Amino acid sequence: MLLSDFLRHELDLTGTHVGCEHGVCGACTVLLDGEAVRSCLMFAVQADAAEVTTVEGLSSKSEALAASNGDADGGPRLHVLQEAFREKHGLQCGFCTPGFLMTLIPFLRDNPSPSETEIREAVSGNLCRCTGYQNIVRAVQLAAERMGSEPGPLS
Amino acid sequence: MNAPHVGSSVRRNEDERLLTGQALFVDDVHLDGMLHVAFLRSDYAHARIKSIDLSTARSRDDVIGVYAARDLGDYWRPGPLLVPPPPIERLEFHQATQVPLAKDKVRHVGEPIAMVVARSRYEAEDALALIQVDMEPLDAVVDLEAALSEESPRLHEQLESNLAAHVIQEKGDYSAVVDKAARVIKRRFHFDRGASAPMENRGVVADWNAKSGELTVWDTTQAPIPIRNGLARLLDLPEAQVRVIAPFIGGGFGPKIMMFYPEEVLIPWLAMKHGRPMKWIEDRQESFFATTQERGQIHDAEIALTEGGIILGVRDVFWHDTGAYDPYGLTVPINSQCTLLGPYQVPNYYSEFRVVFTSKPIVTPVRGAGRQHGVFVMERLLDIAARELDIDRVEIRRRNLLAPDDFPHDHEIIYQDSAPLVYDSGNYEAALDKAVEKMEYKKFLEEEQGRLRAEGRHVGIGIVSYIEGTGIGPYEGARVTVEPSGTVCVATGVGTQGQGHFTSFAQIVADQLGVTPDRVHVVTGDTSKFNWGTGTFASRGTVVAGSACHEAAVAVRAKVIAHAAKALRADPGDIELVDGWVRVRTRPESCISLGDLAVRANPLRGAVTPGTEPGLEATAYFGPERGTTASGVHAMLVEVDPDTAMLKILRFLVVHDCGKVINPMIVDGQIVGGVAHGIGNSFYEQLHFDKAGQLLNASFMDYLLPTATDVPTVEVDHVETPSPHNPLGTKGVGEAGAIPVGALFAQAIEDALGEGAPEILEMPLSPNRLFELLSEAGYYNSPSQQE
Amino acid sequence: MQMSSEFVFAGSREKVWEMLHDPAILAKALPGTKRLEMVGEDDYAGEMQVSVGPVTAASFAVTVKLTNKVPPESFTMVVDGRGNAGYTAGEAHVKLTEQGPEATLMEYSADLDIGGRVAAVGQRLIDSVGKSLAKQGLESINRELTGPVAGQAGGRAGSGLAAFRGKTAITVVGVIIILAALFFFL
Amino acid sequence: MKPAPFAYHRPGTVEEALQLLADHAGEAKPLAGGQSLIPTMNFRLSQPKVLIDLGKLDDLRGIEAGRSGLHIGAMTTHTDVEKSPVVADLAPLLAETMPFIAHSQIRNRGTIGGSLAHADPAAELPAVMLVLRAQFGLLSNRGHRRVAATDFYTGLFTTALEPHELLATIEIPRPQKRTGYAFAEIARRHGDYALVGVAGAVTLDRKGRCDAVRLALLSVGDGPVTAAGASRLMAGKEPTEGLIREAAEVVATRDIDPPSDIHASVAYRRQLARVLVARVIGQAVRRAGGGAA
Repeated sequence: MLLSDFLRHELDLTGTHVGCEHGVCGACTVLLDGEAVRSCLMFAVQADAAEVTTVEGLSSKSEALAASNGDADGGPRLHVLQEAFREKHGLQCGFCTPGFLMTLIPFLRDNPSPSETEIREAVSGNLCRCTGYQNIVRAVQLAAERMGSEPGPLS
Repeated sequence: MNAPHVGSSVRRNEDERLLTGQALFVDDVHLDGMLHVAFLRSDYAHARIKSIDLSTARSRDDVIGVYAARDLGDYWRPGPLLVPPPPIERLEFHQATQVPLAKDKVRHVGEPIAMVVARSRYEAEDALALIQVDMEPLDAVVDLEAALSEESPRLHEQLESNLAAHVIQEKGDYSAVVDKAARVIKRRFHFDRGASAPMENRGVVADWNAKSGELTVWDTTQAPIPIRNGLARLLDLPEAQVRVIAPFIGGGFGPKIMMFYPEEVLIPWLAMKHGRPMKWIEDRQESFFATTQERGQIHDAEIALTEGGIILGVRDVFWHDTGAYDPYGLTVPINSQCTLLGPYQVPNYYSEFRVVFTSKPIVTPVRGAGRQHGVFVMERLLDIAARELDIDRVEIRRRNLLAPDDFPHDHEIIYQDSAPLVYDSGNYEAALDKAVEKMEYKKFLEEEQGRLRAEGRHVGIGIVSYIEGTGIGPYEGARVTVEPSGTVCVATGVGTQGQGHFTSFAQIVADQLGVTPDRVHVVTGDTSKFNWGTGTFASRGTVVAGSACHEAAVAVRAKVIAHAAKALRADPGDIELVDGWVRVRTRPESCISLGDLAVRANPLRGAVTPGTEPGLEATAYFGPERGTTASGVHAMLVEVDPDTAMLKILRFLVVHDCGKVINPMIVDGQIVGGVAHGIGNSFYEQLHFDKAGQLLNASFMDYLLPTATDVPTVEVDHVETPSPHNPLGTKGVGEAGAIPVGALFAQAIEDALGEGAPEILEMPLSPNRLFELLSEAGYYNSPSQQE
Repeated sequence: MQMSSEFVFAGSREKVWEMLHDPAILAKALPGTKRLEMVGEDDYAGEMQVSVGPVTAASFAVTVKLTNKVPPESFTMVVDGRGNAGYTAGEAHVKLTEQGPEATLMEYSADLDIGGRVAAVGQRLIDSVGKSLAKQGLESINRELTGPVAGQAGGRAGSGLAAFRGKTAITVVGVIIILAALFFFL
Repeated sequence: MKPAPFAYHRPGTVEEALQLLADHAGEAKPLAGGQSLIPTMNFRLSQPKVLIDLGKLDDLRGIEAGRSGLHIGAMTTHTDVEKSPVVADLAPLLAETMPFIAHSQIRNRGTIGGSLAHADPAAELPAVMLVLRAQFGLLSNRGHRRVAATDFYTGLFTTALEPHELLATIEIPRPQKRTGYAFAEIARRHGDYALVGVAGAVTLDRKGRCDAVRLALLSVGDGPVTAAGASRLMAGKEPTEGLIREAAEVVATRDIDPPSDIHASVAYRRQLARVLVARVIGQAVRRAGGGAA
């Protein structure tokens, strides 16, 4: 069984999406021991003993590090990057979004102040049909800016 | 009074769920005992089915059921004609709609032949390999013109030929003006197919509860209510016993409309037959065959002009590829026919088209829905005319634009919605001026371009105009309810696929009820929540459903004021709604919360006054008299490297008019996303079919969606001419970005290459094709290449 | 897919004609044939199991008809191969011309439809595969022709199946190897 | 698009892996990073009966600088190669090429040995290995042998590897003096398979003439294609702009016999080769310290 199917259908972690199952679209990107990989190009058994992080683990895990934007009514606090996506309208249908987020987490860890070109290349393995990418780029810029003034996320 | 939310970039209500992986998409639905379905699809584009042997597949232990067409009994019948042709004189239309499973013949690659039900998708796919189908291959029908010849193989035996439709629309008398013209320009234009390619493929989950007699279907559809109604009819169930839910949808772009796709019809049938929940999720490879496509047309067009570049008339004869079936009627070619006229004064117009059956996947609207073709033909004709008449490209457009006082402007032909093609409003020159100024068009041509060329760089500018008929009827509805908690609930029948309806509808309602948009909970796409509607298509969601939300909110506001006036003992004219409170303007301390007022409006004792209704709730419907006319100008700077035939977009600008903007952030997002789609359709995306009707690039490896490194930053600006056809003054925007991009590429590339550039008469291009065009134009033989 | 090429065999035209009609030799040169039977005059049916590169276990049912036979000059093969991964169908024309006592020019051209999954996802490699396998197949035949086995070439009368099989193998193997080649990097 | 059933083994040692490979010869596929194999399996175009997962073979992972040059374990990921300072130092051409390989998510899983053994004609690494004159260490349960990269590639997706053998190590000699390297490719989109790619190395003599020119191209043949004609043409000559253009012409018209597909015709591939070869030689000459180009 593919890792993507295992996460979605055995663990019910349906935040990881499946868009092509041949390694092009990037929607299924998850972190394997902290690095971005395509979960449709791995068998679940290969992840044995590894740590897998999905989008569901992003907001809760980084809660302490998230920007101070938690809802007053106690809703889940978003990761700085998630919040930046929301502010900059970096998502429309939202299907590709978890893959972008999971690609960008290690990218921003390794490149805390990326240029626009670096950002675009970093997400060139993730397809989005809705946004035309520019608000995603702006969201990453905003997140990088905010993270620069705070402790790093998921590091 | 709060600052109005309509017109401001409110953050989206739906984002938090989407960003945290908590949004429900169809494939996220898990039900106890659920079974999985896989389809066996044809490898052939055109073949007769001689026999189907299901016995080996059926004998597997892990297979629950295997079905071919003959196993469906009476349930097997061709799908509905979704959009009947408009009332155009002399119109000829031959209906042939898709069937659930091919019975005697297959007519395109990927047409479903049989289906397997198993405990997992893996096992279902294992069993597909065991189904034996004996097929007799037939010659494929691929070329549009050849398809109409006597010798062509016929796709539908019951019809006389592969002609699906023949339509002529005329305005004035083109043949009378053509002789008087100073210049007549004739060209042949080609437009080829692309895929809608939403990131989420289609999917259907169905659950039959035999005890309650209720069928629930989760479907990636843009139009849940028509699907509910159709399924109820097909399955002989009361509409009230069928619930169709279009949850979060990962992009639609047209093909997720109420298609009654085979899988959409078969999965509910299987769920009822087996009494178990059933799931089918389209995989990416299936999507290239099983989901509808668009864009194949050939145009023979001509334009007649005066020496001064004034358009006397246009004649266009074209062929439209509808694929193997024509369930969506004539929407796409009529859009091409009508959109061709653009923002221009065209006194005489002759337009004739033939719709052709081919052995390729079905054609239905994809973002732009035929408008691209019309814009491409008209803009290219004007570019060529400008060159031949030695008039500046912008100037020739300016001379022909409709003026602000020309509205309403009747084009005297019939549009896809069966209404006359009448433009409601617009200010085309203002948009053109804005684009010219922002791009520094003159300065670029007079100074920059030459300087760059001296450095060996080929940079060109393009600037094109377009209009788009949007926001058509028939109607949408909405129900607005204030709950005792003070939360405002809005329910509509449209589906939503990322357009931000959860937010823009909330903004519209929030302004009427004096709450913030995050206090407005919007439900779309669930037939148990709202019973009437058509769907999200033709850039109509915000225009039509948004207007219905507005009307319902206005009605609730009136109820709020009436109840509050009584409760607060004030004159209704003195009541204001602010921050979730209802208060008396002159004495704000006298107030009641919206929630408390909702409780009072639903008394448990006493009596509701006869003639009134309980609760703070209202339902309203909105049916526009006719569609709204959005418009715009796109401009770009592009650099061509003739050595490699690769392009780089240096700048991209859109000036758009969608009337009143509800949420600028969302509107700009729609435009930029559309531009990306348009860039794909111009230089990256093309479905390549061979002469046997085989699709040669049915994967994301070879079908190239533009990525973040291919799409530039797009600057967006607006001109706002409100539509008179709806209370919000808004016009549609969902498709605008994609429509004129092909025409823009053609013009800008020609400009970049300069003297001796090949004439670009086709879309999409690619580096390979551009290299061929450059080779044919002798570019690589020129002395500059030899040194 | 259109393929055309020429190849010079080290042998006389009669000998090459015989070679091209000898199933025993061609089976050696072109592995993967599980079964091949004559089902009528110039009419054959069989099954091939091909395993090339990373592509494993692709099974094809094949039929072929020989037409327009002009010994020892030319013939046409009408090919039809079908399997789970796709199909191939079309015609191949073979023409032999004497170039000397021990040299024969074979010209062939094939126009084959390739359909199904292999056509849908394998385009990047179809051309390379066609070229590469045609060359390999013909070189194997040539080795047989010039090697010790050649002398034993008996050739069943009227049997064109070997030639067909060679051809089909070239085609079908070609179709299959592309499967190997899906994108990206291990 | 779900893979067909298969048996799965994950050996803990190289010996175990070689034994499994020998036991299942013919029906087993070694699974390295899986970034080519798994999509093929998802399409059901590849249905191996047995997969031998090399993922736990830590002995096959790692980068070391030896006296003779660089040793890279076959299971080292692309990302590790890309980020290695040792590689940047001892094989600058390899370091420069790595970012062209697909996308980061693929490079995080894909391995250098997997890519080299897969022998895709559009892959960058085989061409780079030819230019770097790499040696491959092959292991089987019968022993080991070394094969030069030039002898390793035998045809379309075909290598000198026997079914029971594993590619274990890649050895790259230290850079030569007065040598410049360069890599260039043109792809439809960032990270796609290149339409044409060129890896090159130019060694100049003390007088600035070409001592040796090595060029290998990808996506123009059955595997990596060496441009022998251009090398011969340039040997011993001063690398002038004119000579480079002439060499590019020789490559485009004589050294390669490129295929055509929906993305690039034969003529277009020749044109791209012409442009890229000139760019690569020019840059390599400049890096080697040559002035003329």
